[in-house]
Amino acid sequence: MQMIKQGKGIALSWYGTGYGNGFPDVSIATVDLSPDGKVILRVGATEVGQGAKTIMPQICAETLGFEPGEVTMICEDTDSFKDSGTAAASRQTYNTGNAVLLASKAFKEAVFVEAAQYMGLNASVGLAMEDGLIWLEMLPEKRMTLVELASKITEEDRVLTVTETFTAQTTTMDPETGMGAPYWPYTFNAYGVEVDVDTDTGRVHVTKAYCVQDVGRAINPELVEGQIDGGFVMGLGYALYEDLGVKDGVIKNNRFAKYIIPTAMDIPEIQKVIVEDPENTAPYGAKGIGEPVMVPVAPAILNAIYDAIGVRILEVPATPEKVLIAIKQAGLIFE
Amino acid sequence: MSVKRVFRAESLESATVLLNEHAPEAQVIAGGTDLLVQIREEKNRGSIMVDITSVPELQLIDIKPDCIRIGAMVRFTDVVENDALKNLVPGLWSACKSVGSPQIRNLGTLGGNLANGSPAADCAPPLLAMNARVNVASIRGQKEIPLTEFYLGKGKTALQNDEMIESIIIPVSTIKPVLVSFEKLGLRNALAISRISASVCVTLDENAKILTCGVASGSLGLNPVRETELEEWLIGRTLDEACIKEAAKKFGDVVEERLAGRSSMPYKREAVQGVIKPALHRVLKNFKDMR
Amino acid sequence: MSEFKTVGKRHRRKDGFDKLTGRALYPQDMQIEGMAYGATVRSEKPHAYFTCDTSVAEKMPGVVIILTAKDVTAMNHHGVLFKDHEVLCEKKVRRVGDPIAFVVADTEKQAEAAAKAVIINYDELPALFDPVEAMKDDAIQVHDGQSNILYHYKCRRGDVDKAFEEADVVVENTYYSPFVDHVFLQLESGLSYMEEGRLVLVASSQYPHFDRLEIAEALGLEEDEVVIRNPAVGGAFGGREDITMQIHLGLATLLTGRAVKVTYSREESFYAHSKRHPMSMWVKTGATKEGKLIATEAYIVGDTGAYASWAINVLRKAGVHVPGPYEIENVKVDSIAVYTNNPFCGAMRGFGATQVPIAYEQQIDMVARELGMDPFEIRYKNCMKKGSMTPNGQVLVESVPLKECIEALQGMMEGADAND
Amino acid sequence: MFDLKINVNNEWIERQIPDGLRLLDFLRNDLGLTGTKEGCGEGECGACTIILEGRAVDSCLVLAVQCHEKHVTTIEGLETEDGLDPVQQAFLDNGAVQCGYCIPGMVLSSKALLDANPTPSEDEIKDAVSGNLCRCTGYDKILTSVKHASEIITSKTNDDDLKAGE
Repeated sequence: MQMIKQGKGIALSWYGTGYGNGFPDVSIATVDLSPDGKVILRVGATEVGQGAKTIMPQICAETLGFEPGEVTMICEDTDSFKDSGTAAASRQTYNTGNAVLLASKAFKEAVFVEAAQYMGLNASVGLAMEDGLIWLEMLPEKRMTLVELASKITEEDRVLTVTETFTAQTTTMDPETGMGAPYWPYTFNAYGVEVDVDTDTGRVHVTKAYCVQDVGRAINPELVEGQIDGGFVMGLGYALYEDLGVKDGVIKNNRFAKYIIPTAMDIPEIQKVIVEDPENTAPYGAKGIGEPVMVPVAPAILNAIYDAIGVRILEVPATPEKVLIAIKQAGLIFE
Repeated sequence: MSVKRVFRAESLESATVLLNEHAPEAQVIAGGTDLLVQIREEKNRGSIMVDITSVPELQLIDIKPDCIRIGAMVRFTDVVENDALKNLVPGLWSACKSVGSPQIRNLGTLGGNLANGSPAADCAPPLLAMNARVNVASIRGQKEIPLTEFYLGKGKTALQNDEMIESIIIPVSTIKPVLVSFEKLGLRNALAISRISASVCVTLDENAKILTCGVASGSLGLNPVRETELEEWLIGRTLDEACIKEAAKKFGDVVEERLAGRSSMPYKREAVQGVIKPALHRVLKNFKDMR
Repeated sequence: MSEFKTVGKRHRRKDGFDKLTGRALYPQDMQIEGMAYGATVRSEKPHAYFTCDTSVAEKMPGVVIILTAKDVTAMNHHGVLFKDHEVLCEKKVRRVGDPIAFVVADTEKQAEAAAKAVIINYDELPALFDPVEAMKDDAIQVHDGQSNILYHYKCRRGDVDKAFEEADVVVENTYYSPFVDHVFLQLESGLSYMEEGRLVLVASSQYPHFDRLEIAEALGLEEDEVVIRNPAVGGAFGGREDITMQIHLGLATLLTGRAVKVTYSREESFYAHSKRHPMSMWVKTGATKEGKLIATEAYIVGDTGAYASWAINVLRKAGVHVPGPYEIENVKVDSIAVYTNNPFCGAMRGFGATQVPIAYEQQIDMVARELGMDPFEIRYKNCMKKGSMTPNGQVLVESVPLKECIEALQGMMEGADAND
Repeated sequence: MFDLKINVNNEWIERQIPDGLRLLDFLRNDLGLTGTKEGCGEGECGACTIILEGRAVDSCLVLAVQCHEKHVTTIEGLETEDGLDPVQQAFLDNGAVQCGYCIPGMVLSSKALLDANPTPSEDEIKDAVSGNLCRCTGYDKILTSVKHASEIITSKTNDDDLKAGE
């Protein structure tokens, strides 16, 4: 019968998020109170599919005691928000998330100061806010809604808007020794796979995937899992299929019929574990994971291939051609 | 080139008349899965399309005691959903199921798969192995061409400009049970163009001795071919583990010679063995199951 | 009961409904009354001087304008780090796919037809495809007057030579990772138009404010004269960091006053955006017989192709991460970015840190095999923890749950065995 | 030019179109149904998937002329007065959407499957969406969503059966 050898492999990885090396890594966020009492979050975190539009309002809502549906995020137009840096470097959750946290906290303070005034209090200390209601904790009948506050501010032709900036901490490295603190924070993970290697054709099939992902804290576990799945499958493609076939500067595989990425038929069940170890400097402890989720996949698969057939594949992708020729060159015979 | 006109044929006769009338600019459009890619790249042969998707007689699957007739417009999915064909011609059934994706199988037709002359056509190896014939229609009437004489090199077939495939005819042995299998090696599990495919069609006596044998391959040359050297070697032998192993090696040698000098040879020489082995194993298993 | 009201909850995606019902609009889904269409003429040669003759194309039906380098209103350049891309190449192309002209016509078909009629006469130059060749002193220069070696990251910690002498096991290999693409599903597409005297650009981007800066600079506008509207973005993964058609569109609208749209084909998309840097990675790892990693030495060469894009940051990230998440006293790393005439490389998910574990995680496995150690055990023994110092001398002050990750992974994989 | 009569999302439409027009372009440009996306133009990605006469097909590989007098369903045709189609609802509830570009095609492939086979196996689900490339989600939550949609549909059918029996 077909000679299928099975193997397992694991890999760890680490990933320093952010621009790094002392380059100013700045995000700006604005929180406004609309005239009808709604919270508007203006932030330049582009929604590229990663979920920025979902988690930024979550961070803001958490801080203000709202359900996230009550926060409207605007990120579509350079006129309506300030620069929050690029949606890359796994930096939006940490960097822009921090700016959102700072702006939300400052907004809450500003609301309390305004509310104290309208409620005739001596100070804003001791006020609380949840679901759009502001009250004095020691005397709960002293209360007003955010909608009432907004209408009063609007009546006076004023607006309540708060903008805050977060800048991440890294340093440049010494050009000769590399000494320095190039990134912060780092995200870690440990992934494992099981593979079947068809020793007659060199085809590798990943049969199981286990992904243990450090996230600091998951703002939204559904989105974290989605990132893990997507990163795993992109890593699988990188390990087994993907190569642009550049020859003399020409991309030979410049079509989907030739540049092979995984389909639903090529993926295993992906078991996911989220490990939480909150990072103090991060918004609610959350670190970036968009890139880290891809990083350990290919080496785990390559280690599993070795475990299955005793041959090291040192060049990705581990195509059937490379695997089979490596088997033959190693003089291995599987019966 | 761009498409100037599309004529919708309502019958076989109107299709052949349109093809003749507008030859050589006219060409048939059926499932369109290859042709629309060609049109996009401006590599289509003709600027006038004769659309045969609505011709009723080309949609038929007719199973007779001595032959199966499959209309040119029968789509891969029609074969996959046909339980009778799954039992009678499992090699063809597997080949149809292995085509691209559901979307492609829902459009692509058996006639088109053969007519475009691709070396990687999934249906060709099982049909070749089963000694299938294509029935070709034109205003001059109909004629049958054995599939072995149909392919004339890369992208070239025996079809004249004003001819079209009407149906595919698969002879069915009435005496001995025929065992057919199909294996394909693609770069992934779906949306995969075959890098190597092979089909085996044998009749065996009660001791598993090979009485008749058809082996055909895809993507190992300019067009799908019958592997006559391997067939001759197999006939008269008893199909067992040892035979399969040796046959695989033999196939490797054949391919090594055929692809000598090509960069794909060192891999394909080995990998064809991994394709022919399961194809032979499957027929052996079916044989044992039947007994 | 969670301490949080919304953090940690599985809130539905805010953009899910629109995307599921077809309401979400990507740039290719947008139309503006009376808009014209663009088509890009690109280099077919990897390295050449050229002249461009648009005279035939200009007379083709529907052609509104054909833009070449001379039409760029201010600075004919852009780039995320160095301004080494030309908006439209002036006299020299450095890679296959370099933009030479931008044809604008009334319909998409007319624009494509006219683009084919633009005649480019090439005077071919020798081209560099191998970064190791490109590093030689006498190599031709991809960018005139500039070394092909763009960046050299160095890390020097401890004494690797001494450590390798003391090591019981030394493993040494060269690994390779090729050109790889993001292949986001949504092809690049963009629209530009004038609105109340300002230039509006609609294009899928990762960083609208930076796009605005680059567009304004190239066109000679103030930043507040340009508005970037970000529509739905169909995946990015780093491939939408560099400018593609945004300046071409802005220029066309600025000069003609018309709304202009362009959408790339998949084939063009492959040439239009950056690639993952191919890297060759030589790595040497030393360990004691107890399985303690004591030395890592690495030499990485990354091919950035014709343009720098993020090469410096990518090769830096590769160099920093190549020792792996392990406590290692002696580390020597060299990581070098090199120009060639290949497709240009830039950001892609993992940004240099994706290539290097191909090496470091196979190295540690090989060390374990040589020592007869379990792959989990060797990693557990060496991995970073709270308080560890990285090879760069950075203290990992908190949130380093690697041991916890390893334990959980081992538990899952062994649990799966028990169930088999 | 061709006088096309076509049923799109349960509405008969008559338009004069150029003979060589792809169904994809007809839907997007002539009818403004831009939920159908183009990702490759050669049937390799499935972003342009629509349902033609009950079967999922790539609309980049069909001429509009070939759909004369036929029924087409696009993503815009799935919502009813009762809200989202169960497939859409399941995708939303299970977090199966990221960048969203593959999603209309993915939903229609799933719907075509469930219309024909309301209780598919895992392998049948994988096969049904195997012609739809996705670069973001890794497919896992999409497969979960199709299973979930199957449960919604079956329980609804059972409810209807119960009601009918009352």
